[in-house]
Amino acid sequence: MLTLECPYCGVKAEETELTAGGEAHLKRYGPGSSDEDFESYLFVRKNPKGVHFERWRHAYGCGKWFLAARCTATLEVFGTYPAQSKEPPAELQAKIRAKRPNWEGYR
Amino acid sequence: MSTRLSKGGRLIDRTKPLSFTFNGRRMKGYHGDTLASALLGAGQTMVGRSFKYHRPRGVMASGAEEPNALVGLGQGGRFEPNQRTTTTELFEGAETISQNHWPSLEFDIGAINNKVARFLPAGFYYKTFMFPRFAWKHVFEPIVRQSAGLGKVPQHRDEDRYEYAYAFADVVIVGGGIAGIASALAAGRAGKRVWLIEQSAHWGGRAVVDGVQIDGQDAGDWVKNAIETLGKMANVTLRGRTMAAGLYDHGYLLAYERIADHTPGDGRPRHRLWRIRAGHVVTATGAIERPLSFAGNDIPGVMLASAVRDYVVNWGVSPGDRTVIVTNSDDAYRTALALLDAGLVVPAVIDARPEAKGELPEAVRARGVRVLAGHGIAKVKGGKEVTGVSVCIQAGEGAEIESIACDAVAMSGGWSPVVHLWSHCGGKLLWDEAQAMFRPDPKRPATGDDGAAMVTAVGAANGILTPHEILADAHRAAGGTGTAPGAVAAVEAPMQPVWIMPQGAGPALRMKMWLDPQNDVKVSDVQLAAREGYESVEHTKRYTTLGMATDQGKISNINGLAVLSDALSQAIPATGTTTFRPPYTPISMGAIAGEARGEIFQPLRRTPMHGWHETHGAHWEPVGQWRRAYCYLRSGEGVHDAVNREIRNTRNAVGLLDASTLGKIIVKGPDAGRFLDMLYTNLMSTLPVGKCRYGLMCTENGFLSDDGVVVRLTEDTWLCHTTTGGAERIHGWMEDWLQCEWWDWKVYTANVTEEYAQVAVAGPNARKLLEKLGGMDVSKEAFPAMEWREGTLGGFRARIYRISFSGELSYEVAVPASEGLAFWEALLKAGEALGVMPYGTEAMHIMRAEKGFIMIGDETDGTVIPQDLNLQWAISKKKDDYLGKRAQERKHMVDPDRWKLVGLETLDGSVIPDGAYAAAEGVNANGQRNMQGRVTSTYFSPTLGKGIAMGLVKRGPDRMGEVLDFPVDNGKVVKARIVDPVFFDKDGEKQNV
Amino acid sequence: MGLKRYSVFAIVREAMSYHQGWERAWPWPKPKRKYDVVIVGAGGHGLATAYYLGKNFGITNVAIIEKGWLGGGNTGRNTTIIRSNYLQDPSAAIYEKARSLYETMSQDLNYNVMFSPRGLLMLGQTEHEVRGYKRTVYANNLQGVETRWIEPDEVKKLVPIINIAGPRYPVLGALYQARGGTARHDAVAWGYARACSAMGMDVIQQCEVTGVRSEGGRVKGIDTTKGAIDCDKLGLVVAGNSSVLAEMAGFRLPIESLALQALVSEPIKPCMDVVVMANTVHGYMSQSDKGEMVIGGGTDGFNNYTQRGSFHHIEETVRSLIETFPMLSRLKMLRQWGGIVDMTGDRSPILSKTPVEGVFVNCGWGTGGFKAIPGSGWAMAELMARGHSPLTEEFSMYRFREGKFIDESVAAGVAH
Amino acid sequence: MSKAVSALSGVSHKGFVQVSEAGLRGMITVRGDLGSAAMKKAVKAATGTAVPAQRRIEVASDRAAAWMSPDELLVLVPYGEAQATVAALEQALAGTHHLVADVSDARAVFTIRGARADEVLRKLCPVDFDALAEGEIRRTRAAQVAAAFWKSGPEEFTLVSFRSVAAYVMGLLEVSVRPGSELFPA
Repeated sequence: MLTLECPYCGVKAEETELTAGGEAHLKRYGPGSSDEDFESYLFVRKNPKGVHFERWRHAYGCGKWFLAARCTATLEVFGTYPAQSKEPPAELQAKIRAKRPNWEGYR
Repeated sequence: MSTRLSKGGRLIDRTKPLSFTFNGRRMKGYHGDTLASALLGAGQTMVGRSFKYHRPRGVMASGAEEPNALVGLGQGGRFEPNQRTTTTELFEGAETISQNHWPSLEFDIGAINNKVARFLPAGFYYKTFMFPRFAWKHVFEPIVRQSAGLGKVPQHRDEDRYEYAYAFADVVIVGGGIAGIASALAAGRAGKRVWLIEQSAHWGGRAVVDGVQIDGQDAGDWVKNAIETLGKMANVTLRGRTMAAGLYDHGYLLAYERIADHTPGDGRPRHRLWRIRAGHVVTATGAIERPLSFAGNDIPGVMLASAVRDYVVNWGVSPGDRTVIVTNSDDAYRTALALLDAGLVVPAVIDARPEAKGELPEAVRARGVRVLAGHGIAKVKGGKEVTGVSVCIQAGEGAEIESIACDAVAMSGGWSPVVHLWSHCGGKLLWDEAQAMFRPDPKRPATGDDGAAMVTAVGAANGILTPHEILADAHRAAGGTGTAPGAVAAVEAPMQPVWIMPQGAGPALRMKMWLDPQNDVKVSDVQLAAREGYESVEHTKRYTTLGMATDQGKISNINGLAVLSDALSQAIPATGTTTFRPPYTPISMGAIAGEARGEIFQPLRRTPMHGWHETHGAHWEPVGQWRRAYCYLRSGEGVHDAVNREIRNTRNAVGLLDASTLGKIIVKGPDAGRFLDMLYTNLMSTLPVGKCRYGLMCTENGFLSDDGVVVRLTEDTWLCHTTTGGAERIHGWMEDWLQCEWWDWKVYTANVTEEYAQVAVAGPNARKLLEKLGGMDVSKEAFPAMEWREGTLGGFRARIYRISFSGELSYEVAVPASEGLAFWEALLKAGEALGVMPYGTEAMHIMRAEKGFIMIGDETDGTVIPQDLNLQWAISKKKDDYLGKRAQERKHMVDPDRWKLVGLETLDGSVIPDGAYAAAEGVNANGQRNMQGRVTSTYFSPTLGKGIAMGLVKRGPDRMGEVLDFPVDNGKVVKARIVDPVFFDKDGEKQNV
Repeated sequence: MGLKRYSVFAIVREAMSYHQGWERAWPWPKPKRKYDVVIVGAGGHGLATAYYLGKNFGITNVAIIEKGWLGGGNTGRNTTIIRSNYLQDPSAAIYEKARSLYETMSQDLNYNVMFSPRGLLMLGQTEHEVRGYKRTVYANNLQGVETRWIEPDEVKKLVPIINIAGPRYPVLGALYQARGGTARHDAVAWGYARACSAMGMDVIQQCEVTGVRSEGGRVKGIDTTKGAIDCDKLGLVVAGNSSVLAEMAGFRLPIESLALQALVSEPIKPCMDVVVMANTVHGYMSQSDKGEMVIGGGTDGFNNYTQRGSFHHIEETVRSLIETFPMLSRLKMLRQWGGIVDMTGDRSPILSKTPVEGVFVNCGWGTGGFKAIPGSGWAMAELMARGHSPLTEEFSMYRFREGKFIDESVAAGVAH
Repeated sequence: MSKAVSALSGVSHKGFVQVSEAGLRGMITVRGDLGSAAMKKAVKAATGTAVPAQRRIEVASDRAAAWMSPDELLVLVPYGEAQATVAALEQALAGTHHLVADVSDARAVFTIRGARADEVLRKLCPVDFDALAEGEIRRTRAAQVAAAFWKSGPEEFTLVSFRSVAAYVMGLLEVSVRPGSELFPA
């Protein structure tokens, strides 16, 4: 029963107030893209056993989507940040590296 | 035989006798009794039968670990099977029945299994019952099933109610013994928000029974004062009768409060499920005593030593007049003293250790009791009750050197910390060689959302068994300052692990040593599992069913592990434990469901006119959480007639449809048009203000997901209608794209679905009806099709869309939801002379089918793209992108062999069954008959007086006129011709008048 | 290694010597340096793959590598439902193959897996569901799968404890597969392991794969905690860890790992002889031979490898089942647990070649793996031995690229 | 004559606290730049209050402005004044990127009154009430539906839900206030 802090309204919301949205930082491929790229965008997933970047919506709260860095093996939450982010904040990445020295990075 | 003592019993009130029944027999107990103490007090030693061999079973423990003493409790809507008598408080009039026997507890046919037990070792069923093939299902399994199961099946709807509650705390302390209390005092004084919960109705745990002295007072008094002190702290919450069932991730503790189990029918909720979000959890859950494995240790009258003294001290009950004590530690000598103090006889204490010279043994000797050190029990004599024990040398093979007559045996094999909560979320254990126990490994606790330790175990739950150290540990762990409470108790000599008694017992004896008395798992079974290669502890558990009974192995697991490890000649930690899973003890399904039953089982969404429909014969159809009228039944009318009547009336006069459930989403902003062009397959940015346009939405995977009419309200504002099921989904989806992909686009959305009541007014008389209401001009000239107007109608604020889903002249009128009912009634009143009549969703479905309009959820099922439905006209060629476009370019999506929409007409005019498939010649590589299409919608059209259908057919549109075979039930084949899907008024003359 | 046959006579014989004479069901071999085929994952699917490699293709120089204990993954955590009433051709084909193999499994393996074709019902509780199930019946009839639609009164006859009337979700009928049912999950793994060992295969437990070695796009072998092992062909059959192993082999899968939960009640006397699935309310239930009501629920929405799920799913399942089976309210939950399932983009499995030559993958069974075990093993063995199998044709991992999905959610809400 | 009726026409139940449907209330969704001067002006004019900060509700007699999300407010006014307020807000925000929508008829409002009012909501909402600040509005769920509430008096909470589930919400409240089910009986 996870709790995640919504970066928009500051509520540490419990899982039942949220909906999960799968892997974050996917690049959208549209018309003109290769079959491989389109497949990778829509279906292929990292699904790591470890640090995972993912989308959540504060559905029963402010309704905003946000992103979270979470360990899928321990469920530790390293941090949450706005959905309008091209990549995880530098300080968050640093924090994760400190806790998971051989983390291969978010890509 | 067990009986009630003339005095004593710190928990019972002898001035408040209670009467109850067991198998119909009246019995007497006292307020403060548990069912178990009351039964023992009434001389009922045998209370049930075991699972596999149906052997006699008696009370073995005094708490949550009890494996045997389960009964059926209550009557009718309050009957519950498998109630653990040791944790169920007695109440006046309680009706109990024993379980798992036929015809009676004393004489049980199933006990035949016991006679042939040697032929039914662990896993025997994996090795036989295989021939002939049908036999397992039809012969053997029914037999196994009949003898299996425990309690009776409840027959009635539950009369009780349940509820949830949420709580938040800095620290939740689980267990109301002296450890938990000491931790609560420390945390409470530190100003933390504290919850202290205790599963029983009493505080204090073991210490109050064992005569411990704390800070110079009797433990009982210390506990009383401490609880008073805690009760006065505003930051501390105390909860008795509340069991911590499970610990889940991020500090989510599930606590099960038994509010009214002891006061059934008093109107309060029976159980309450607390969901406590804990900053930290302190488990002060104590320890559970282990039995010893000697032959006949399952006979009624053989009990845990700690339980024996609980019954004497707490409830004034003696398990027997002559109780032999068998042990491998000093602790059990306390039981001897308790029995002696109660004036009962202890013929001997049999101590497996070579010598017993501790303070407690000496005290017992001093009272003239024989202490047989280095001895063990070869076997217990008796059947349905203990008649004696035969004593042997522990180091030997079990030759009897002496026989002692007795009617009870108190056994103590050491203690196992209760580590369930510690382990639920991944906390690890370590093996304590000296005390022969698994205890929490402080270096490997369960971690929370911050990655830090989430649980701390204290006291006996942490493997500390002496009161003084327990208090110190509990105080420290809870951040206590100053000195911890101090305790004085007898000094104990070390225990000595004893896993089999006697040490050299042969197979014959080992087949009579019970590890799991409920499931009838014996030492020999575990050894057999090891011999056959089921070496993993999980394999052994599953192969023998060790620890899978309703007590989940609370008393049997460690003994079983030890036997297994010995059989594999490896150290116990190398064998490891099985996984601890919630709940700690079973919790009611009712509590898990909470308040959600009956009317509030799930939300039921109602339109403003819902009540009217209900009182006017609505035959409901659930659509998502909404209820929509499928049709309106008139007296003596069948569903089919009603639907046909509604259609005819709409086609010939005028009908009303409650369309309020349709989704309505406002999309506004400088980039709104651009956004909608990405969302819909066609162009919405070019839609002129004042006009409506039908649009399709696809998933990014290309499949049709929703459709509806889009309305341009102002230069920068659109209103998007969605399907009933689509409103929340599509709105959420719009926000997803706006927030996560195109966040630089200036667009706002608002879901205003419920702001409006919407009514479709359809039929030749529709215009007349609106004109009768009066207000805005709805004439053909002033208000052409596919446009919208705003104004008042019969005094109602209304926005009208001239759109048709029925093929009739049709206006969809939106008014404020609060006025919806009034508007609906106004329409009916004004329309009386015009033959107005409401119609339901089925009439709507059929009318749209007659027109060849597709329906999301009928023609689509998540695998259909717009191109399959010949909707190319609704897909813009001008756009280089829209959601789903790229997906629709994939190989399989442009395959000319895709199944495409056509009309279907049976040759005999009958209605083709819904969902039927069209067969093709031959079979595929897997021998399945080839298919070439399927029916997506099919109805009897009252308008055309015959069956009409739509379907998806391989290359369908190119095959007009072809006849297909639809094999349906029992070999029957329906023949249908491929036709144009528009069956009625092709040129749309009716709707454009 | 020869095997003493299991039979009632063997039991009587052994009883005379207090069962001291039983031999091991399988040995604990040390891994050899090289095998023709290595299967990673000694769950039902992996063991069945190995078994049919030997039985159907004579390939017995095989090792089955298991990180933990055999059958310890989802094989030992599921609700043991067996059915083949699927809508789409490829699914119906492989699940029906599996179901028919279950019919004779106890005899084939000389190990009683207690296959019990007690009948399986999928309740229709909304118009939409009814339509989906009737459609399934028509498809099944053409696919050679025996199912039929039954009306509420027959449902009530088959399931006396059910609440037909609703009010919220009245039972409108059910999709009935008379030869669907259950089997003893552990026994399936144990029976296959015993049979594989008897064919001379090595079932190697407590051996974790740490790497996959390949050269020039062709597999060479694997590295494990018990040393390096070479092989010509490698089968990855590791539900719940598929992405991790694929990453080692150097490719990614269209898979996410989610927690699926289940629970059992305390045992009661027999009261339900069939398997009931109520997809509207996301619950399914059967009664074990021990008398426990075995209940399965939904999956969490977030990636998870912990084998622990969120409790609110248990609540949703239980409250819904109580609405359909009111008597449940007075029972108690004895135990709950979770397993990690592979979810693919279309919720259907993957049995496929991979970008690495010689590496094959069998995964993505989602919530429906147990019922498929023998069919999956049969097909996977054929794919690995021959390079192709009609049963695996449509389940290629490349179907997502072409948009050729196998979507079962079409008819049933969930794919348990 | 107004033909407008609230979802439950004011039904009420008395248990260990009183729960009632509060009747019609003017409610307006306002989306836009909450930091802008135009927004400040618009809200001031509509409610007489400042633009509420994160998770705050600013109340001025029978009007209020509540923070819904970083770009959304809920403006509360008497039901009869909703349309006029919508028009005024539209005018005040003209020229800025915004959205104003009347949602008065899409909602149901409940009052929970009594010394133990919080105990009712503690049964339904996964919210830490001890940490709930004065003047804080909390969007969450009540059992199975979306809801928002704030402390509207010393012993009173106001709860807002969607109109279509009003009967469900009242059902929850009625069960939750039944005597004997107090969470913290004295």
